Amino acid sequence: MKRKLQSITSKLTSASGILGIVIVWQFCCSMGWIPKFMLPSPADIIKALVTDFPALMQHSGITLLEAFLGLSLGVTVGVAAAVLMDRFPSVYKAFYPLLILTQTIPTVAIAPVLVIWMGYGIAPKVTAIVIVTFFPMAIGLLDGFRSADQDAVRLLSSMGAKRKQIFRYIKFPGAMGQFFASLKICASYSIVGAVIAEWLGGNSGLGVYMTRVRKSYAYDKMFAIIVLISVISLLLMKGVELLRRRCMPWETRE
Amino acid sequence: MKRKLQSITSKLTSASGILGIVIVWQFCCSMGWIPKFMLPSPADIIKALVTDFPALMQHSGITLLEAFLGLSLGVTVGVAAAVLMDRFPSVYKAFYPLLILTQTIPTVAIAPVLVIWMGYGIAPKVTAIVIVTFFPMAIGLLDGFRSADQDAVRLLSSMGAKRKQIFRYIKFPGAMGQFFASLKICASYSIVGAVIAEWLGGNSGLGVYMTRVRKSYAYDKMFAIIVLISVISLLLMKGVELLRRRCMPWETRE
Amino acid sequence: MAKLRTEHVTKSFDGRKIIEDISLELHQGELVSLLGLSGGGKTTLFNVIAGVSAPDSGRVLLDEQEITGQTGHVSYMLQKDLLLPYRTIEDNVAIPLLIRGMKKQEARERAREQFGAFGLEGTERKYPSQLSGGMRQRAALLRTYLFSSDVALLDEPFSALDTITKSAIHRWYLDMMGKLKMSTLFITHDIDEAILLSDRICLLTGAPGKITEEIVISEKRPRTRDFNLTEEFLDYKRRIIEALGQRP
Amino acid sequence: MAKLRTEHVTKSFDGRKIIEDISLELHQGELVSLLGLSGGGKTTLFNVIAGVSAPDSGRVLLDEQEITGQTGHVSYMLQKDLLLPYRTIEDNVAIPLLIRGMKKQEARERAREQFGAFGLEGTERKYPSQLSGGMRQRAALLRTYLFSSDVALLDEPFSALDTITKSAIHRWYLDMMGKLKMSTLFITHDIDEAILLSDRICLLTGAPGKITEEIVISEKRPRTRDFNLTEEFLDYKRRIIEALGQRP
Amino acid sequence: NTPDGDGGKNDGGKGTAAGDGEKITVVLDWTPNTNHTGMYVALEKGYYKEAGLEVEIMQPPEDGASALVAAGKAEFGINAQDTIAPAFAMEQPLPVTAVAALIQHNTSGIISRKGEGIDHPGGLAGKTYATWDNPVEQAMIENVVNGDGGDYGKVNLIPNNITDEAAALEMNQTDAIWVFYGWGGISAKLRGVETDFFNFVDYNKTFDYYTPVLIANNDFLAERPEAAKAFLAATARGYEDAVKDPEEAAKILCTADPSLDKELVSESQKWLADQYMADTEQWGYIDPARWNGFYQWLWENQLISVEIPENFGFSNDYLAK
Ligand SMILES: Nc1ncnc2c1ncn2[C@@H]1O[C@H](COP(=O)(O)OP(=O)(O)OP(=O)(O)O)[C@@H](O)[C@H]1O
Ligand SMILES: Nc1ncnc2c1ncn2[C@@H]1O[C@H](COP(=O)(O)OP(=O)(O)OP(=O)(O)O)[C@@H](O)[C@H]1O
Ligand SMILES: O=C([O-])O
Ligand SMILES: [Mg+2]
Ligand SMILES: [Mg+2]
Repeated sequence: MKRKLQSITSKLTSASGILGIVIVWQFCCSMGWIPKFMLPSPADIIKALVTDFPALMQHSGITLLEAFLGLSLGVTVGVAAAVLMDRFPSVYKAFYPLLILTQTIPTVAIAPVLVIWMGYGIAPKVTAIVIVTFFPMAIGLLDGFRSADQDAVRLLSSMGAKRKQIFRYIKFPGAMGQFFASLKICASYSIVGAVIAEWLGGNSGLGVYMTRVRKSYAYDKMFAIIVLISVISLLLMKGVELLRRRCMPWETRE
Repeated sequence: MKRKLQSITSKLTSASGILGIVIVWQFCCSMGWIPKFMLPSPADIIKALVTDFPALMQHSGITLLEAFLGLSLGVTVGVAAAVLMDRFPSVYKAFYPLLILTQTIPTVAIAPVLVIWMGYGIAPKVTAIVIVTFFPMAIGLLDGFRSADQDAVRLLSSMGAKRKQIFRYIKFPGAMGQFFASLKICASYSIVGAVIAEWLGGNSGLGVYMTRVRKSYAYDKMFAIIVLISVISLLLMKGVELLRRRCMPWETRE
Repeated sequence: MAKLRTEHVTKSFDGRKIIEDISLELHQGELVSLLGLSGGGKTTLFNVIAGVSAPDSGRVLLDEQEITGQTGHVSYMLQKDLLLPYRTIEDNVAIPLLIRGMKKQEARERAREQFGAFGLEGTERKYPSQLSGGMRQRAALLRTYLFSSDVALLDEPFSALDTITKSAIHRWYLDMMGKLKMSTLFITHDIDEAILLSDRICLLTGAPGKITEEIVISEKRPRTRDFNLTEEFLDYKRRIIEALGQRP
Repeated sequence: MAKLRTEHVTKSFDGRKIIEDISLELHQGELVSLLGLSGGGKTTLFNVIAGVSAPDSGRVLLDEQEITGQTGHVSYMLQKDLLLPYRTIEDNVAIPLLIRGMKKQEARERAREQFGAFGLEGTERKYPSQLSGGMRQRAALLRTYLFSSDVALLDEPFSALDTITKSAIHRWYLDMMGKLKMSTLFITHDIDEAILLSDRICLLTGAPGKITEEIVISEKRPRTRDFNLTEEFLDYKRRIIEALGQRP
Repeated sequence: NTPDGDGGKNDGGKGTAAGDGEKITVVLDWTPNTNHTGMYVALEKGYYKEAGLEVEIMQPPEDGASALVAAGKAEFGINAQDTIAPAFAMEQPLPVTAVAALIQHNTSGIISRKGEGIDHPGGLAGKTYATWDNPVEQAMIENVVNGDGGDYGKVNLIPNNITDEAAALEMNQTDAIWVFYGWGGISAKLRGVETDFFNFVDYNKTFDYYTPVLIANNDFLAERPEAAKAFLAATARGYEDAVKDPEEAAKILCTADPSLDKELVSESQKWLADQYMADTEQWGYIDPARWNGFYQWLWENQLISVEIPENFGFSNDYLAK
């Protein structure tokens, strides 16, 4: 009973930050302090969410597909890059600058170039997501690998462990915290990335729809899309967190 | 002598990745396989860099200022958020969802709204950079704080250390690796963020200039700007790395 | 009046009782050893006394004031050295001084003065990873000493030291205890060491662990190396080994 | 023919010589102890022999084959337990088997069979942070045992164990050494333990550390508790303490 | 010291005493181009300063100037009658008003590779057209294609994110694309890309709406009508000069934005000289009949959800008489 109460209190605290902001926001709008074209009220946004629901669902599908493909690929490439760079010092030397370089290029700037190269399908969007996600993954993981306990590495190598085994028993599990922290960031970037990539053009997707409603000055619908994107990202990140708990049982033990 | 040779070899390896790509790229362009509007050749880009140098320098100034202000503020806000969230569980509960939320909102989507609220000038740009940089910092640092050795925390608290002191002697230095990893990412995001933010409009800055040259079909100039942005980011990240070495002498000892 | 007292302390992990009903007294100026099998719950008891772990039931009193669950009252040297890898040795051992609010420079100087007594000369600017196991243990002991509360809990503080270094440190420690009127509770597996240093030895045995025997060592200190060879000493030793060997 | 041999091994850190010209032999089935002051360079020598650290000069030979700088030839139990925090105890100790390519299930089972002999029953599924100091040390020993090379280097393997547990493990270890025809080089600070277990005791003293004395213990094994009380035993002990106490 | 697009900041050197004049901010609809020349001429020749104004010209965010002007962050902005229609067709329209037409007639049309039959709208059937995915745009294409005897259903629509129309045509990225002849058409010609072009106005007079137009914030117009008038009068002088001397105007624009292609600006300027004022005497005049006609067409074709009242959204009251 007491526990249940505590859990409710705890959930209320969690919601309080967001709720507080929403209430103040609604109040300001209701008082007419903020004109609709500057910021629609939460009520307007919810209305738009409801009335626009079918269209939103339809456009979400393709965006989610792009995000999923881009994230999977980006994470795979990021992990592969980190592993290779950790394994081969020469790969590290040759590719680290390149890795950093890719990140210093504004994605949105080369995105149009991607379309020119790859056309209007899903390819340039997935590529753009790969570019934004693989970097935090590669850097984060590499950092995790490099902070492995050198004494433990020495112990295992005294047992004749091959590099692969040292990787498997020490570096990889030791970097798992980093992996999931990066995955969380990547998950959120993948959705945002998909939307931005869709601004490059296309026939459907939340980004395309967003451009459309913005051009017709339907700010309430535009914010409804933003809310939807946030919700999707939050769910994804929650999923990553659950996965982390499952994969790192020793963390929750103590 | 031998050492010098080694160091040269090592530098060559570092450059090999990028050099290889540049050479292949130039070759493809020289052979006419890639039309200029798809991708100008490295030679064209270098020419543009040289001829456009004065304009580039002039526009860099304001962009660097924005990036600097945004990065400083973003890092400050990120560190403050992480510290407060680590210190007060209720702040953590109330603000963590909000923190995540801010990241799930496509910055480029709300950027125009920022201009509407804050007008032209530096404010909306700095704000946009703060939004993109504070998240990796806050998440990374929080992660670092939370992975503090609990036994060490117990030891210090057995000495009657206050939370502030546990923070200072264990959590903060323990999270420094994370801090610098995040700072590196943030540094690169700040420059890219500044450029993207400048697409919001204005009358100077690399982003404004980029839009201008892109719309006047000057792709060589556009890529020159991209190269300049990369160079600036690389220098910044190098700076962060040097700072890290200075601040974490125990890392380089062994 | 006891300096430090535990009353009916019980503690479980994962539903299994580790120690049960531990009542113990440490008087002013006394040195009491805790002997017991590995995994018997000695460290668990220390954690409760130091306030870093809460007992399931029972109380801890210092000068008859309840301090159950409170930290900062006693010096505690843990079984692991827990030197912070990113601080030099001098900065590691100066931590208790810094915690008490001393200025950094002053704390460092105060710390440095003691490096000689602990055989740590020359390691001031090294990082923990550059020290040998015994040197790290001594650094941890020095850190505990600098906390300078008048009650100290030491968890196997000399286990990584050779005989020579160990007896030098023993002498120094007893000397200092006398001067500062300190009381010490300490855990060791070295029975000789326990008999040599203690006023009393408490045996913690059984599962869950209880204090099953208390042996008073009446020989006055400082005890010379010759005491080791007396019949009296061997009697104590036999008694302890027997008591520890008995399964309840 | 020596099983293991070091020839003129020298090693420095930061320009300071830690050990110098160490030449040592370990014969088949022999147990040789290394005694010396804390910080004297014992662990440093072990690191060189195990191949995890390269000597400045000198060689290491196993069965007369040079293995200087090569790992994987000898079992090595480090002074720190180095249990991996993210693996359960059974998975931690099974690591050497996994490294040798054994299947996970089989390795776990092989490991589990030994938990009883090490007094670790019930800890199979626990994580290292849930074990006492002595239990962790035993888990590290079990891991070393499972590596089962016929030469073992043990760096203070029993320092965190009480007398009872320690003598049980001693018995078990000597028994196993005999059966498997193993050779052991081990570091301890417990002189009694060294005399009780060793065929020979090497004293590493001075700065830089050198092997200054070698004492052969002729009493045949197993040595009973009574050996402890003989004049012979006390002679050995006095001799060692004296040698260690002498500054060069 | 040269004035340029980054003028606001460097103006100090030109001696615009800060705080002297009334501050006016104009947000463009695109990067600086020949549609905007008159304002740069007025700026360079000091017409604004003479009128007591301190003018700053800004590049817009990607989605244009109207929201900024509505929010009062800029006094003036540039938009077009078609793209701003949804902002007027709302229960609470954006508080902005079109106060001047920069070009008298709609000079936009469809450009295509020469000889592929798209020199008239009907020819689009069966071809690829790069669309902005804008309902008004698509309805206009449908209207002219079907009106010309083609079948709009057979036009293959692909997304448009093209900035270089000539290159896109050359590379076969698309068969046809919408351009303002005065910029995109001239650019193609200068680069030696052979093209066909047709004008919308030639196939439907309703499409002779106003693009681009200067819009202004309503509160600004109500509170500072004199400043608005002064600004438009000075701007008119600038455009009149550009009509008279395209060469000089082109030079001024190129100094303002050195990244511009000088040849393109020069050619475009010459072509536009006849278009800025075309058949009117008064620069900027908006003909209510043409304005209302186009919005009526949008409403009849259900391209807007709320009817835009007659004579709504524009005003000639602030133009110099
Ligand atoms: N990585 C290192 N860098 C610098 N100095 C080191 C390093 N490792 C060991 N030393 C130094 O080498 C000396 C010998 O250390 P070692 O660990 O071999 O001693 P030991 O005989 O094992 O001592 P103990 O009995 O205390 O474990 C010490 O003075 C130590 O400070
Ligand atoms: N955090 C924990 N979670 C679960 N069990 C624990 C935890 N800490 C200790 N234990 C268990 O409590 C028992 C007693 O541990 P403790 O560390 O007190 O023993 P100890 O007497 O200090 O042994 P040693 O002499 O080996 O250091 C052990 O069985 C251990 O597994
Ligand atoms: O008005 C335009 O669609 O460009
Ligand atoms: Mg213990
Ligand atoms: Mg050692």
